[in-house]
Amino acid sequence: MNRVYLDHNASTPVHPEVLAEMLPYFAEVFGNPSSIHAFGREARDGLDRARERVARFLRVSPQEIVFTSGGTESDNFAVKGLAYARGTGHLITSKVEHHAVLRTCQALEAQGFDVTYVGVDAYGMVDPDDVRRAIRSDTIAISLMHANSEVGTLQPITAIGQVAREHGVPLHVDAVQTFGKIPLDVDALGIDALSFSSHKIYGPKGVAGLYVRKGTRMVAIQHGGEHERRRRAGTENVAGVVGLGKAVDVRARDMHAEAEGLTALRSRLIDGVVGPVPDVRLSGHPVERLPGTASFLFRHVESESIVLGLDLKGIGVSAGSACTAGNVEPSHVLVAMGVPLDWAMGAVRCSLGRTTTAEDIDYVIECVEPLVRKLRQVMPVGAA
Amino acid sequence: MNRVYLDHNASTPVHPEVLAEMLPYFAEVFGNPSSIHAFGREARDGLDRARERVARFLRVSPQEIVFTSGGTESDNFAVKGLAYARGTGHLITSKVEHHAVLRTCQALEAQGFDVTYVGVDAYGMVDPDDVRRAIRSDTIAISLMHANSEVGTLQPITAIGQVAREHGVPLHVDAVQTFGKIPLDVDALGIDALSFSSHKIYGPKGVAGLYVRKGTRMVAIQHGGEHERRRRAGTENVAGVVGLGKAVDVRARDMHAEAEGLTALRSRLIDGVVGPVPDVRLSGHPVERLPGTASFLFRHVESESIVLGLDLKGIGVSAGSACTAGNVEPSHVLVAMGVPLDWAMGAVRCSLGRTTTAEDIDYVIECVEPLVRKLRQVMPVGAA
Amino acid sequence: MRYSPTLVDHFLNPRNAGLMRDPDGVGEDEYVGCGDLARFFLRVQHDRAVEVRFQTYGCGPTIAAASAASELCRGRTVDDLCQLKAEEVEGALEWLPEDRKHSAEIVAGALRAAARDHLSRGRRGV
Amino acid sequence: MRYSPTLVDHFLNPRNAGLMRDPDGVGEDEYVGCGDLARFFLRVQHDRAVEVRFQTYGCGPTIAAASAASELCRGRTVDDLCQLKAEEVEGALEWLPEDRKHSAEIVAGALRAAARDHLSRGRRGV
Ligand SMILES: Cc1ncc(COP(=O)(O)O)c(C=O)c1O
Ligand SMILES: Cc1ncc(COP(=O)(O)O)c(C=O)c1O
Repeated sequence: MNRVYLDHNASTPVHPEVLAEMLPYFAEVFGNPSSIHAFGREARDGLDRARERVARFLRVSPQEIVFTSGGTESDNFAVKGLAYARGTGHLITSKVEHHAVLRTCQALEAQGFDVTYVGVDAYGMVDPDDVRRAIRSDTIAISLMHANSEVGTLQPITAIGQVAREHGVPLHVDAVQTFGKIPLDVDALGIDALSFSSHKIYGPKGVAGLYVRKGTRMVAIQHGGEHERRRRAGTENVAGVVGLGKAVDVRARDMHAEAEGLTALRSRLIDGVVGPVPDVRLSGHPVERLPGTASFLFRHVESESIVLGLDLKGIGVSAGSACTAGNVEPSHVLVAMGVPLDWAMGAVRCSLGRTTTAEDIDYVIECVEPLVRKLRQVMPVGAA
Repeated sequence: MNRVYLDHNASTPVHPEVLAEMLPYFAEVFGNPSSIHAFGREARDGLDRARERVARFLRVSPQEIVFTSGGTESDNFAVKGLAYARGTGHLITSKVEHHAVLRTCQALEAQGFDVTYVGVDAYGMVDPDDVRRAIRSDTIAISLMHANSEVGTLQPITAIGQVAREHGVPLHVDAVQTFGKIPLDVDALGIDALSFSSHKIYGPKGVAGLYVRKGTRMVAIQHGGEHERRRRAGTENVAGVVGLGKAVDVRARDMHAEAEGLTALRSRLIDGVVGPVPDVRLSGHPVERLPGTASFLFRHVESESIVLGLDLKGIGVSAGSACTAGNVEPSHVLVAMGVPLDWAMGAVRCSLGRTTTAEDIDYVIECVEPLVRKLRQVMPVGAA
Repeated sequence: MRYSPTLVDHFLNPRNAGLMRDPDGVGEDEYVGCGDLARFFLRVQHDRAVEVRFQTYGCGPTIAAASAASELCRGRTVDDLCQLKAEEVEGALEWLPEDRKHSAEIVAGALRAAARDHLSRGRRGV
Repeated sequence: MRYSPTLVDHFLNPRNAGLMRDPDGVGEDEYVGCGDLARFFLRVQHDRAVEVRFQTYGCGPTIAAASAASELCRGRTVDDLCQLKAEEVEGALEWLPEDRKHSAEIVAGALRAAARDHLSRGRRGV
């Protein structure tokens, strides 16, 4: 059977060059980077080189990079770290954030912080003026994602960064879906903290990072030893960090050329699906979107049945947000975009990657139309 | 040059069998375990099998195992998770805990919780009666380590578990240094939560776990998606977890035989060092200790200079706590044990592992005496 | 494999899907958590279901469960169908994953409702 | 490598280590953070340090820094030694890691203290 993976926003295979660089850090260079002997120093050298690579890619200083265990930890760290450093106050985020930010904000609300969740337009885009209007005298942080993982819409971070700077409010950006995929300039965008991850860019799972602009007041949320310049306790995942460093290097080299190819393949997919299938539309912004992401809304079909139907053809796509196990409620992102339920329940995300081919896309197109037709025969129109 | 690694309490090389099992989970089985398609399900199968292996080893149910990013996270999770589930109250821990527990308790104190830090005897051992006396009507949790990472002393957990049960207080045990090294029965010991780690037992860094007894009230501290039965958000480190699972299986097989060999080698080391070197003594309990750990106190010599001297001979040992970068203050463990400063500053820990040989030990013995003699010539006696 | 081969077959080739004109009993059940819905139509003769049709909105297992149940029920007495258990529907699919047990439940629920609806009509369709 | 070959050599073979009887100047400096300590003894003739000895308690780099400084200072004037900078001591070791800069500082501090001690004695040791 054909196997076609179109779920790169959920996770990606580790790049062979990345794995090759990680390998010695399991059984050969195995010291604890905190140890002062040669075994430890070799491990620390691996960490240091990876930190420099990430810093070079973001054009920041290595001291501004903190490694973490995942995008979720980076988001928790940034939002709680900014909030706890101030003790009390008001935060601004949006209704379409990843749960790692949303649920963290909800946890902060339960602890007495105030949170404003700004809305989005029909494309999933935040209006910078809404952010401006939400700012209060006690606003202590703004946290917004760079690209939405479900619909691919890019947020107008430059304008929002401007607003944040004008008001002297630190800005955290969840760039888990954009880091290594499109260019990113923390200075131009006015970003004070930036979450990024490894397993979305052909690096290993279990490692990620947070950029924290020098001088940003932020406290650690994981307590213990004095690792990561006292900002994140715990023995470092050396092989993982080395992998992330190499993944970033590979992205720096391949990102631009790949983005073009992905954009072309994405258009081929959109045209091939939206044309022949009735009652289907693309969700998210038509232009301001991630190169490889195409999310479709199939009216009156339940999305998980499409995912299963395609799965049986060897195709991996995601229903709603693939990051939330077994969750088949309508995506909070689509609800915030005002998508009616009969469309929202039929949301299917295709996310392309560096090995996706035109043949893959054509195979998916070929499978989608008959599947959706058949599912609609079983489903009572208008039931949802 | 000879290379002898005697710092296994700091970290260990990944076992070849472990690495072999992890390898397919980077580039081949790369799906996100939350994804419902085949790519995701294959990854989930890897997670599930690892969870079963760990559960079988601990003789608990797989639902009681939560995977985390490291021993430090497990400790933070257990202590904060128990505390936050109750909102307010009093915790009991000891003065010789790892910083992952100590600094977490200090953070809780800053948030309004009360903490009692019970002391230890000259061997580093907690008196269960001290724990009993510390219990108050509002005591919400007890957190104690199973074996001390620096001096190797085992705590009388059975008796402490008894005390905890009598008073209905949940008991968290930091077993990062014992899990996979000596037998461990959470039921017999009366343990409600147990931290364990991978990179101390020939598994990869960046992954660990927490056993949480069914019915124990504990809240999540990392917020986001609904992973790990809603107890720990974030895409799982699949390859890491698979490695941890295999490492546990290998430990189950090899642990008992190895412990014997290690104990013999440890005695050889102790005899070889304590005999010929004047003014040196073993720290920690003479009998109730980890099989592979021997910590020495060299009076009037600064420990880091010994570590450096041995490092230049290719030998890796640790000065004080190896988990705290660049920290040359006297270890809080030795201070709590009442070790005078002129001895405490000369603390050097040797921790043996599965590949340590008698030749390694003899080489270390051979290097220690002349080094310490030379260092003492430079150092003004009684300066510390 | 998460799903049994039988389930996959019913999902890919659902039996008895579609509307029924003038049925002798109609019943629905819905799973509130995720909006999954099953609707069954019965044609009854001599107190037995001689024809069963369904519409279902939901994930793959719900479609498969409805299809399997539609085969399971043909020829059974209406009284019998009033007692139909989710376990029997699940059994017809070999197994269901823990988080998809509701598929069998709403299908069984809808069939019981259709059978009861028929009874409440006074057993007309003779 | 964390430490320079020169540092390692001074650590393994410290020059001029040990006490001095009846020195013409003694000085100490201590790094409070970690208890590292250096103590220098000077023998002075015609305002110059003709013999330098040290004792030091501390990590390897501190030992090495003391040894290197003891060589560096022999023959220099006491006035000159009053101005000794940590950078010069560090330079004699090629480099020091960021978290070990204090080694050069306490060594330079102890040497300056010894030189000042000599001056305060009224430049006796002629
Ligand atoms: C925008 C965004 N933020 C955060 C995360 C969380 O990353 P992880 O699940 O790897 O911790 C994701 C993952 O899907 C994401 O897309
Ligand atoms: C007893 C104990 N607890 C916790 C930890 C923390 O583990 P990690 O640094 O891997 O997060 C250690 C590591 O040395 C330990 O020895």
